[in-house]
Amino acid sequence: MASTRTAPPAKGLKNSRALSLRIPEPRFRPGEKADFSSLVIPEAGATPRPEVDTAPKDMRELAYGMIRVLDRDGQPVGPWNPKLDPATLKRGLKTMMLTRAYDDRMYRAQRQGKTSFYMKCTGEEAVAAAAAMVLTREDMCFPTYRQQGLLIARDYPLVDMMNQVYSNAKDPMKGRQLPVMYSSKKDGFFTISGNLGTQVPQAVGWAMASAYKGDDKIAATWIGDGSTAEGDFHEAMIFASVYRAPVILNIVNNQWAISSFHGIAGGEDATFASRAIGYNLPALRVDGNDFLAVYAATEWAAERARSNLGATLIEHYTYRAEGHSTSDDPSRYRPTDEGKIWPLGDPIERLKQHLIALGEWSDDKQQALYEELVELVRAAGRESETHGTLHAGERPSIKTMFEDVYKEMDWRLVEQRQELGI
Amino acid sequence: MASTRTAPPAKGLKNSRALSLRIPEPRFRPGEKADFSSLVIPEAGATPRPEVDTAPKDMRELAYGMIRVLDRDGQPVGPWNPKLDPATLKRGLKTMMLTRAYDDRMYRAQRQGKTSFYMKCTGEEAVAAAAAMVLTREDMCFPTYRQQGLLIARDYPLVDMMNQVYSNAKDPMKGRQLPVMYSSKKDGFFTISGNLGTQVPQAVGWAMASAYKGDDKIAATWIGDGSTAEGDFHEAMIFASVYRAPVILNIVNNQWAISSFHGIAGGEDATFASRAIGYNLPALRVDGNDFLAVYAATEWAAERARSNLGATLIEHYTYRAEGHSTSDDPSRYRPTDEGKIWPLGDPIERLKQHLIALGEWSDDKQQALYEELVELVRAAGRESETHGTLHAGERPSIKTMFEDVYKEMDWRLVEQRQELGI
Amino acid sequence: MNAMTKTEEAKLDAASPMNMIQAINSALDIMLGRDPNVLTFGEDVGYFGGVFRATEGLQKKYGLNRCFDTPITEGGIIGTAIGMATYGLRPVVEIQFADYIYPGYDQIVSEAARIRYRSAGDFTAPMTIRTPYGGGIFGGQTHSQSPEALFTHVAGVVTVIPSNPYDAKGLLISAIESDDPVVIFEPKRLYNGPFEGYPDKPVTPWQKVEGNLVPEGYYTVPLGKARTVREGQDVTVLAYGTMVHVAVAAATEAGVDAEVIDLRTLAPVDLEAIVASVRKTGRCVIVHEATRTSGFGAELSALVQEHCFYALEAPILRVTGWDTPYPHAFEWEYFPGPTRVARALKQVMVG
Amino acid sequence: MNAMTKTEEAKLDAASPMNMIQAINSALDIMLGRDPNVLTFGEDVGYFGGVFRATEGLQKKYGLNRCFDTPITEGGIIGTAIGMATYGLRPVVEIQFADYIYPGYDQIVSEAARIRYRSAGDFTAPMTIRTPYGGGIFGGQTHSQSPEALFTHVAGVVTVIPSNPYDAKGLLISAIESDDPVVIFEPKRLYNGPFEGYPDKPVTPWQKVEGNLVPEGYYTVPLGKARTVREGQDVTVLAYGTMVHVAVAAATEAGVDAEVIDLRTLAPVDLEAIVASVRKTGRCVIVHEATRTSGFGAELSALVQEHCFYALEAPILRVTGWDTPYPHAFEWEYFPGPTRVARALKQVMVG
Ligand SMILES: Cc1ncc(C[n+]2csc(CCOP(=O)(O)OP(=O)(O)O)c2C)c(N)n1
Ligand SMILES: Cc1ncc(C[n+]2csc(CCOP(=O)(O)OP(=O)(O)O)c2C)c(N)n1
Ligand SMILES: [Mg+2]
Ligand SMILES: [Mg+2]
Repeated sequence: MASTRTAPPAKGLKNSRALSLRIPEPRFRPGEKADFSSLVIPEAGATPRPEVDTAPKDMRELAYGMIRVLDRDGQPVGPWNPKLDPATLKRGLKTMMLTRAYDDRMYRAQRQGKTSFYMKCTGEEAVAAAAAMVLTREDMCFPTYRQQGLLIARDYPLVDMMNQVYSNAKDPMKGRQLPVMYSSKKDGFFTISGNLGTQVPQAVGWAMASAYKGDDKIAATWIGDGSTAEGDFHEAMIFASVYRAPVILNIVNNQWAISSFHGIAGGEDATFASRAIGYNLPALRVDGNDFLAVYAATEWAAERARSNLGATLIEHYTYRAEGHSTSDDPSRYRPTDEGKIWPLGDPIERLKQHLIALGEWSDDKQQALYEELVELVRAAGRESETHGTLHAGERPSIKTMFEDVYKEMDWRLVEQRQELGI
Repeated sequence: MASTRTAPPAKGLKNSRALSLRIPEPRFRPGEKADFSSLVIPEAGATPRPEVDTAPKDMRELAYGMIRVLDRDGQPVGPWNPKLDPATLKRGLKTMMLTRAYDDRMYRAQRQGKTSFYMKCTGEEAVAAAAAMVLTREDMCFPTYRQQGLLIARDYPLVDMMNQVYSNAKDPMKGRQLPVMYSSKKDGFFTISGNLGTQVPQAVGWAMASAYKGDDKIAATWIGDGSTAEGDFHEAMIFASVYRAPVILNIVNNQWAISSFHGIAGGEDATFASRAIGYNLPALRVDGNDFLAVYAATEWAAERARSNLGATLIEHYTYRAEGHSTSDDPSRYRPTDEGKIWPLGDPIERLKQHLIALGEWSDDKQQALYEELVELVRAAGRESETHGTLHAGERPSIKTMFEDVYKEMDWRLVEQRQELGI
Repeated sequence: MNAMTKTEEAKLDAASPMNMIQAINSALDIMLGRDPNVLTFGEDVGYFGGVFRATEGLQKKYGLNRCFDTPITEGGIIGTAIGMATYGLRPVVEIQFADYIYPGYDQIVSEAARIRYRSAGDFTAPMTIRTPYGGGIFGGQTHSQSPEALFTHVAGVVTVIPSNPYDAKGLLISAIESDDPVVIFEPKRLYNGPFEGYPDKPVTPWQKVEGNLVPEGYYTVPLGKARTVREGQDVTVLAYGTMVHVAVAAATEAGVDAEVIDLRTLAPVDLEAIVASVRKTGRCVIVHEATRTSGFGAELSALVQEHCFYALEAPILRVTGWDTPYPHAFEWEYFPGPTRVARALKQVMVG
Repeated sequence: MNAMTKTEEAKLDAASPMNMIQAINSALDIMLGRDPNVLTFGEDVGYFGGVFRATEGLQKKYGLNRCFDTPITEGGIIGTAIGMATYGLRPVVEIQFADYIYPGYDQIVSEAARIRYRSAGDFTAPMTIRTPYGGGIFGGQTHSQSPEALFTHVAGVVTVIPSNPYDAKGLLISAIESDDPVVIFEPKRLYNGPFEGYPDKPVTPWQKVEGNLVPEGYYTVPLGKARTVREGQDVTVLAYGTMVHVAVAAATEAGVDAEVIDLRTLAPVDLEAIVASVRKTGRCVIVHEATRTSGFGAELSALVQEHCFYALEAPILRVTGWDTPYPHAFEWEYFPGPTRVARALKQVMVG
């Protein structure tokens, strides 16, 4: 039995090669020249569009492709073209532009000391804008702090958003939440948590509740690329898969989690979309800066959910064009021009280009709309500021601080409120 | 523009079909006749064996195949045949048989009131026995309560194992642990936790430490099919993938988690092995009742880890032939004959058959070995019982109850020990 | 046993001597029957009826959708329950052992407890988490823990611990009806019968305990209200769960005229009842199984001395589990049994 | 500031007026330099140097392997750190905000805290978890929490809170050298300078605080030992973290001769120091930012009354955060500032 072998003795006789740790690093750091030419991005129109009732195992490759509709010239191509009419496209464009104008003003307001903190979604506006147009108000969105576009798309009053950011007397959250942590049940917008990842199992549970009741509402949730590392994400996928919950699980892969690039979250070797494969969930990978692609992918996933076929994971491939928040300085950890040369461009520019290509729009109209929206935001800002800003003017009544901990205030809170003298 | 569409209004106009929840159920319940004829199990030898340095993306199909070496006649076939010599095979057989004899005695001891609790690994003996022979004592195993075979394979004294089960005066754990929660650092056996899943990130951390130090030790960990739902599992996969930790992540898919079948953990639609795909980790799916297959798969994964290529996930497809623990009664939730007709058979029987087919073994030798091992266990049992059992005879010194909470006892523990009057 | 007050007795027309598991099962049965928004799930909760059998028969009676098994992920169980609760359902989830609640701790602390407050009432999470806790069953470190103090510190969560079948049912119904998230720790040592802490004494099953009658139908025991189990003049004993029975036995053992208060709800605790009793007796002993340091006994001690300082004739004493994990072989050395409580009662009498 | 004792002053030959971040950074730098088994990691800890910059420059100096970024999973960070610690390393992990420690809570409570005990010393988990905590920075609900009491209840974990740069460095070095798992809560409001709780008063940076000199080299501050910050005869104030500075200011504001004790280590707390002081003063006020119910103040109150009952001339008072989440707009109504503490000081003097 010359060809057989003995198990190694319990001690020794190992390969003695020294092991080493691999610590992933982004390709470019400050001072270096970013270069995305080696990034593999499928052509617009290249990724197939299966029927929504296709078995997940028969469409695993979608997790490695990329749904793109708009080609380099702004023309819609391929099977995912949602064929939207110009009015709808213009609504999308306006939502994105208004989101950006709003962000710009609030960012400045923070810099002026009118509030403690702000977070922009610059470059990622399509992700929320398109989804909000596909979903209805009866559906529930479980967003992170970077989907303010959902509220804006639903015409939630800018003034109320600002009141929240300023924690002023008219703040719908009564001064309790950090800025940008909105909540609006009537608009299908779930109360945002400061703790990353927790909303994902909640969205699955909400969707399960709709199915449990025999209702027709679906849920959608968003999570950042970095936050997918939290256990909640996995736990949500299991529940979504096992109980076939009517939910859309969106990953917004904007390449960065504060200063950590996507590779630290395991996104360098595998796509985030491919996380779905082990749960037998279909996964779409989408050009997140292509409004039409996001729209089409969301529509596909929503149809699947509404047909009782269960959950879909969508990875939105995009880029966080600005700092993480007003507390961040991205020039400390990435080249300042990275965003500018990012190959998928800017979602507003691309939709504008498409409308122009359709003959429905022009640079002048764009400029006029921009000015109109800036003025709208400015007016809202002025109105909101009459109700106070964080450190000046009116605040919510202090006694509300003790309310809503429980439905009724118990003796502890009553006693403590007295202790505070109110 | 007749072919274009408008986004639905934010309210209404949905598909009004009522949603419903899917609650998975096992195919057979008590009173029903189990029938596994529709189970798709690849033939022995059918699954290919790539080189260990193959890119994970080029071997995803392994997560859906099944590594099997022993065919129906006990002949080793195919590329995964580890070609072990008879002495090694006999060591494997003996380990599995000793594990089973040990389990039988301790189970009875619990029934006799000599301890509070016991857990068998009947039908799953190959999983631990083969792995222990591939790994060395310097490597670290992070087991669950069902890998007692690891200790037995390493000739850890049965008497000491029993002392732990009895929480007696010689219990190496000083009476602190539930029975079966062994620990032996010198044998590369990590202290077992009662909390499911926690050992998986720990194993990854331990492996990272070895790599950090430039050592050559690797880690291995085991988790049950049911427990893969815990967030820890996912968090461990991310760390293993990102830092390329030299660790083997074993899932013991024994089809059941107490009374819940594998479908409740998401194992009906997708294989547990396929969970690795989203992390760019290779995954092997193995006939867990085929000693040779487990051996070969573990060897492959170990070689990969030792070559600094990182982690491998292995799903061991097996069946929990007995109750979950002495607190369980499986006849309440599954047909009693399910285990008997389980198509992958019994690992001890199959290895025996293989040795007989090789002309190295016989039924008589098997019987003689069985009797020898039962006697070995009986003798160890008698010795252990002289040191006490849970409710009779000697116990560890009571004052040790206050030790090892911290390295040094602080005033609280000193005071409390005095309060107890010792 | 003095489990019921006069008004409660009125409802006992159709009552039977249930054990605590049956009482809990009955509460779930009634609420599943009354309210289509109630559903229950957890590990092994469905077909099997739970490892302690609290949900036995419910899947059969109400269908797969109303009572089902879940993946083994406490975070997932609690997280999805929160989502359901915000939809308008009233999920009741079981965490198999309280020792396993920690993977779901973030969802409880950061989410269930905060959602009403942070959304200014826009969203609420009315949900109930049931979980067996406590020692006395040779469960070792991870089947014996008493983590209640880790919840009483969390504003927004109601923490409840029953000590008998009647309360277990009535409190569970109140919890399910509560619009706030409630965590109920069920003293698993009491599931089958009261336990006074004498390990060698045979246990009387609840069915044979005098006065243990649980109404078959709907009733509630209010959250936030304690119950005086034993009236006394000399010293107040504050206890909950298994320790209520231990305290009563200890009073007898010590021959001290102790007033034993069963807190039933820990947060918000019934301060009024506590203060009234301690002002009367002038002495106080606090008993719990949990680790001493920062246990709920600390809060009780602080409250008592804040509100009864001038009435106190002796230091408040705590009789508790030790500051160690729960050691398998030393169950009875760890468990604060009647002898230790009796010693404290005598000690507090001399001051 | 009276940050150092005489013996400690001897080491100040090469010392500089660091702020608390610099002191922490220096502790890490020194320990990375002295012990190849020390490494540090966490979210944004590597190239960026941490969102509060505590690890700035360390990756550059010690290489990618010794100081690196992790995925956003507190459970994974702590779980892998435990594995490393059992291997023989001494990992120091950063949890970006204490509010985000809960996803790692199970690994701390069930694992790090238990491994030595459950394996009878076969395995140990010497590791340090650093995390910024506390309010005063308009961080809202999830950047302001003080969850220390959720750790002091866990046997097997050492809980530490420094109040100044000298202690922060010395305690961190002790923690890294400790063979037990240590959680250090760093009062983020104190990173740049002491804060007395007057929001409108400009903050003095640590660099300008008299007597704030931190040795450049290696030294330790022992775990388990409190420090008397201000001697006094009339009332003992027990405080830690930011509240130490508030308490000192409050004593001045109230004109009460308070003895302020900075506990530094909460578990095991320095009982001897507490008892000696309260026996002397006969009065005690406890101050913390955390929610009152079941906060660490409860344990302190219980300990004081157990050990100093006959010396107490007035009820022990707690001045704490309210039993609500930390509300963004009401920072100063929530924060237990010097005015509230002063009121308690005056109240405790009249009894
Ligand atoms: C549980 C938890 N851990 C850490 C943080 C701190 N934190 C806030 S945002 C952030 C980065 C998130 O990155 P990503 O998920 O990619 O979302 P993005 O900001 O890019 O949209 C971190 C670490 C937190 N809020 N919650
Ligand atoms: C965190 C946690 N949750 C729940 C339990 C209770 N529990 C113990 S074993 C078990 C089933 C585990 O099933 P599986 O992972 O398939 O392993 P197997 O027992 O089949 O080997 C459960 C739910 C636990 N020990 N820890
Ligand atoms: Mg991101
Ligand atoms: Mg199993």
